[in-house]
Amino acid sequence: LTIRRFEERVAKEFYVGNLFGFVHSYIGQEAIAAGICKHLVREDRIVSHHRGHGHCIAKGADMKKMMAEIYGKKTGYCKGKGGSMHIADFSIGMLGADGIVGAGLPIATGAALAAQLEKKGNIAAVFFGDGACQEGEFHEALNLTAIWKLPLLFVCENNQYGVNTRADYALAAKDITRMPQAYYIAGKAIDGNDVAAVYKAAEEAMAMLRKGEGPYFLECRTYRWHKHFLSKALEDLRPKEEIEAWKKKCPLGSFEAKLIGQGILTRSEAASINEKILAQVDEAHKFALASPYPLPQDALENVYSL
Amino acid sequence: LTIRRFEERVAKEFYVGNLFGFVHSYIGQEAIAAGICKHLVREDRIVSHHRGHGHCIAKGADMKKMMAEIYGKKTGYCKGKGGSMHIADFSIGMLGADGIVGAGLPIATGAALAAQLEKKGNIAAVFFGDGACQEGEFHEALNLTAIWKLPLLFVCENNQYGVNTRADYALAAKDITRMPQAYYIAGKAIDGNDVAAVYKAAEEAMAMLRKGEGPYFLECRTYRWHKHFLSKALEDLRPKEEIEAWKKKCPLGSFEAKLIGQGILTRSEAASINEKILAQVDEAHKFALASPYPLPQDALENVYSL
Amino acid sequence: MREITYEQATLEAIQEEFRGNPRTVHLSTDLMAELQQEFGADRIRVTPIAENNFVGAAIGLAGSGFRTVANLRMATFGFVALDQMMNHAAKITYMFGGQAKFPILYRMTVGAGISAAAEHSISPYAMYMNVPGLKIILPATAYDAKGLFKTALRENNPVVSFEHVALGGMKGEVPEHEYFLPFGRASLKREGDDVTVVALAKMVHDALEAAVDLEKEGISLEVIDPRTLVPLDRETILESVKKTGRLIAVDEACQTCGAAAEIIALVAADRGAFGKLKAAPARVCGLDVPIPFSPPMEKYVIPDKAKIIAAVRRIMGLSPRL
Amino acid sequence: MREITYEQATLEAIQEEFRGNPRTVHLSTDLMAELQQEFGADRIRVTPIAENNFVGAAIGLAGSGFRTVANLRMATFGFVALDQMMNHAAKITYMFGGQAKFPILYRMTVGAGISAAAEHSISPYAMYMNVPGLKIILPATAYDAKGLFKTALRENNPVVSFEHVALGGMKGEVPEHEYFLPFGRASLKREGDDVTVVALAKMVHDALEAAVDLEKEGISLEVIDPRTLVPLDRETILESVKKTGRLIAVDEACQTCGAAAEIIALVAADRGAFGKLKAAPARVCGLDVPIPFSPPMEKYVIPDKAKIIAAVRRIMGLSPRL
Ligand SMILES: Cc1ncc(C[n+]2csc(CCOP(=O)(O)OP(=O)(O)O)c2C)c(N)n1
Ligand SMILES: Cc1ncc(C[n+]2csc(CCOP(=O)(O)OP(=O)(O)O)c2C)c(N)n1
Ligand SMILES: [Mg+2]
Ligand SMILES: [Mg+2]
Repeated sequence: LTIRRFEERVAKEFYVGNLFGFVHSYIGQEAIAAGICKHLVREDRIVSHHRGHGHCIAKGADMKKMMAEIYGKKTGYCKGKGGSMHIADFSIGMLGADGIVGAGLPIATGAALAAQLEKKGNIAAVFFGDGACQEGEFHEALNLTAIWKLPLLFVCENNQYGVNTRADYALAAKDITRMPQAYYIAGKAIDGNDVAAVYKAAEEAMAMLRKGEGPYFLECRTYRWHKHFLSKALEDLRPKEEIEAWKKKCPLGSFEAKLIGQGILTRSEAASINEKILAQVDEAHKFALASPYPLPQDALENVYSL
Repeated sequence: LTIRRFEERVAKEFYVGNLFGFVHSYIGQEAIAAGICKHLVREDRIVSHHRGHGHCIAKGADMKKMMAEIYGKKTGYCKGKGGSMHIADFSIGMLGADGIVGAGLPIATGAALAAQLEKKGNIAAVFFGDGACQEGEFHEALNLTAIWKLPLLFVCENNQYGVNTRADYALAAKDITRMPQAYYIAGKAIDGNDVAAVYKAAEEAMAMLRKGEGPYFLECRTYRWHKHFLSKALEDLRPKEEIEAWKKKCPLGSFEAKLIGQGILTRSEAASINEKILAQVDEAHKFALASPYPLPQDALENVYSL
Repeated sequence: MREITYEQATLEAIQEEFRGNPRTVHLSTDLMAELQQEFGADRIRVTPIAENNFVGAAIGLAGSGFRTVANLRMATFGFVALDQMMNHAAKITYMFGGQAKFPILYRMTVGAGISAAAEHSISPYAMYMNVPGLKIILPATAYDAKGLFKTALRENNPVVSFEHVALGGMKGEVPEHEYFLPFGRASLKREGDDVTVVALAKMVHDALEAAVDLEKEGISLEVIDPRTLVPLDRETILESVKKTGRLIAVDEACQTCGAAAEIIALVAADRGAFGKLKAAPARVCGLDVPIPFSPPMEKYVIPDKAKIIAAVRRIMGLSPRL
Repeated sequence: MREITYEQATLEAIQEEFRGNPRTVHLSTDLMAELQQEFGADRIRVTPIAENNFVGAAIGLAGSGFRTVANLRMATFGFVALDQMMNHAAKITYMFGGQAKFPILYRMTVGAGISAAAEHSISPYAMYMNVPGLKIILPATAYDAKGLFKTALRENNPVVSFEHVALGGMKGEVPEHEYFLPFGRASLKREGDDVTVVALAKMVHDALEAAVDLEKEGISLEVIDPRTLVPLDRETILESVKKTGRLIAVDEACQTCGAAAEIIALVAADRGAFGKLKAAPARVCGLDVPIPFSPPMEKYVIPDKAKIIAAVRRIMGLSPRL
């Protein structure tokens, strides 16, 4: 890949990284959204879950509208009706983040069926956590995509916990890929903190998916840096050492180091990219703050479409 | 096993076989209920599905009360409130037949948890079809019993169709046992029309289950002789030849032949057993017919327990 | 005019709309032979037995620009799919600020009377009415079924159609020419002066029979079928009650928090209508018990012509029986 | 008397009852630390995120002679489990002719006001009221929570407890000694003569505040909290309305087919109470829209003290605002 490409990606990394410092936390998992969405075109549709900011940005959403939505402003993606957990941008094929664990999966099967019927070689991708693999909805989605050979990329972001419950306690399969394998769904488990690895794995997946050979499953092993959601009250029962250890495996830092090491990126370039992004985030933030709140009676609109 | 044992079992075969000739149809699958329940004691609990008559009888239910229930009589197991699809006898650990595909599975996990907590070496068994394996409830039950090592025997009666939908179309795994395997659940697929095979497989399962080593999964390949439910309107889209071919593999006939061949049973003994059972069924039928209907206002009782 | 069954009427509507629009999909656990023959196995799909999945798939299809008919068969199976139905289908238009349209028609049968016992006889439409975001239709005749389906299949919102098991085979006049019935417009099935009877689904027919009998006694019923529960035609009901001064809401579903409760409440809470009430409004509903299997008990718990007549006589100040 | 929070009150009740009965189990997706320390990991289990499974497991446990508390957390997650809740928990006693008892306590939080948006702010208890077979409690104070939980934990039927998110941290007087509150007995939170206000959950507190303000205007409210929705204390409500002649039902949940509709309908349909009504009964409920995320809109769609006061003034024939 050309330097340019890499830089784009680095940029995306930082987008994701920076933004989430001060809102809901996708921090620690950025490499996944970035590495996957890099392969998607506007016509490819994605479905996200409750930790969805990263997916929005990686799919090309407007940070201004995102920030405005998170601030509950009228200029937000959902006019302030959805908030952080329910950001969507149908114009770029981002079919929405969602607050019900596992619920994005059946919806994504529909998006994949649409892609199959459209016969244009487009695909759908669904992002979900290890916790979602505990819900029956997960299995119904695996089964349906398998029997209908739907072009759906399953992206399991295994950050090893559902709130404070360990995935290796709550999932008998331990190795999550055992489950899609039972349905003859191709896939693999990879290091979700290594953006290059994610990018490469997604590339292989795309080849299959776009040929219409059926679904593909990627388990991306990663870790969330913050608490389940940003909150003083909520307790984090995860071992401190574990958290620290993972912070050392920062997907951004390691990748930047690698690029600099390979001489693809210089420290100053990295710094300036960082500057640029900080500026954009700042701009989005300003936009959100400057935007008006919806009127109370706006609540009556959009219950139904015309 | 002693001749006596075999004869008991033969008797049970016939019970099941004969009874269902003139009510809901478990015909073709009798070897499964009989071969499994033979290993169960009263304290072991079972959960059944919509095709549940065979399981009731095999677990030792009173044919009189069953028939009365099927006739909607006050003397029935459920006082006429449940009918054919909802027969239960909690006094013998038959926790009920049920009309929602897959719904017996979560309930059975509770029965298995109870057995584990009671620490008396008892177990639970759940009977369900290939169609139930298509519902998410199935997977949640596999996962839970596996992580908690619950003593639950999964008995999948794969009669290859859900109404008119082929299991090999609707289940990507094709070989159903691939799914429990993903959860590290022990099990195997067997000929569900060979009562000796079912009996032997269940025997192995019991050893594991009663030791508390976790759940066990049996896929019993079989076939239903009648339509999905007895009805003139309902169409049966299964190929005639297929139906005929399976009728030749009658679980009763083949087993009886085998016993006679081995000289364990004589034709006249078989005939007299058959007579005995016909008489019992007849008696149950008479009992049902002679029993009164519930009073209309009986409908108001039993919404709640005291 | 030609007569066809209620079931055929719904099928016709689907066929006509699917012909006009190739971006349409049908999902159900059983094979819809006629549809598959005409539109192919790509668009007319047999799903695994996984209702929650295909109710959700319809949402994903809608978000991708497809219109879907998802047939769940019995409303009891709908409970398996209520996450997708209530947390998503009902809210997704609103949560996302109206960015996208979700043209979906969900179908379920409701109703008792066929000894199907508690699970398979439930009529839960009031539960769906309590969750904003779904439109709900409840056709009582072949004519209404076709016209409401045609409209539903042009709707850009999730519509849930509840169809009473006893009506599927019932024949009725259905014109050859294309027609659409608007949502939120009740159907005045019979004009009358003494009592307004708002009846739902199969009960519309029982109410009409009761009206014929009562006419002989000189009591005239006005029978109104809302046809769509969401949106609900408040005006027609209120105007009728202002005229008759008496209201009886008849619904086979369980009484507590049912559609009949809503109808009574909206009339009682309307100052104009309240002022015109000559007697306490009444409900004739299914008793608050699960549906029992045995016929004598089942008959006892669901409303019928006789119970409607008794309620009318009571509200007219006469003894319930002649 | 000592004051403890609503949440502590519910925990105490569970601890007391679990001490008395070893055949008790607690299931939830998150760790209940205090309970697990006292009763061990065998009885206090952390489940996978599979609500339908553990709601069903509670049924199997009950059928096997165990009593279970299953905490689903938010009512929105309850939709994932409605197959087991509605098709089974609610019907299993009846379908099997009362052969077995099913002692289960299901817990869920309800209510808006915390910018949790449409999915996580829903109050769906009316949907549960529409399905016979479940008992439903809705405690509004720490005292009621403890007493109703104690009773629920001796009940031999599935009980669903809906707990408003705003109440969990609210402190209230709770006696040290053991006590039980009967189901089906409303709590008269405040006596008054002019208007009967039947309020639910958090709205009980808003209604009481409204009563204080209105007293200054010389309007006296009688505030009734049914506390249990199934069984519902009809008598207390009817007697109060016969006394005041005016009824306002206040509920944060969506209006259509809600608990408020049932309360209005049962009063309007009662000949005695109907005859005593001086004005059309009124509802003060959540608007029929999904709960929006942004505070100005969220505040607009849910009832509060001001909206209750306006409704009271209206029913008294005064202009809504002073
Ligand atoms: C059906 C359902 N049950 C419970 C919850 C509460 N909940 C929200 S997020 C979450 C954990 C999800 O874990 P995972 O899927 O691994 O995603 P992660 O938060 O780790 O990214 C839970 C239990 C929910 N939102 N939906
Ligand atoms: C949740 C649900 N969906 C659909 C149905 C309708 N239905 C009843 S039995 C059945 C087929 C079940 O097939 P299987 O589990 O293989 O059992 P079998 O009838 O073959 O013994 C279906 C679809 C149902 N009862 N419940
Ligand atoms: Mg996780
Ligand atoms: Mg089958």
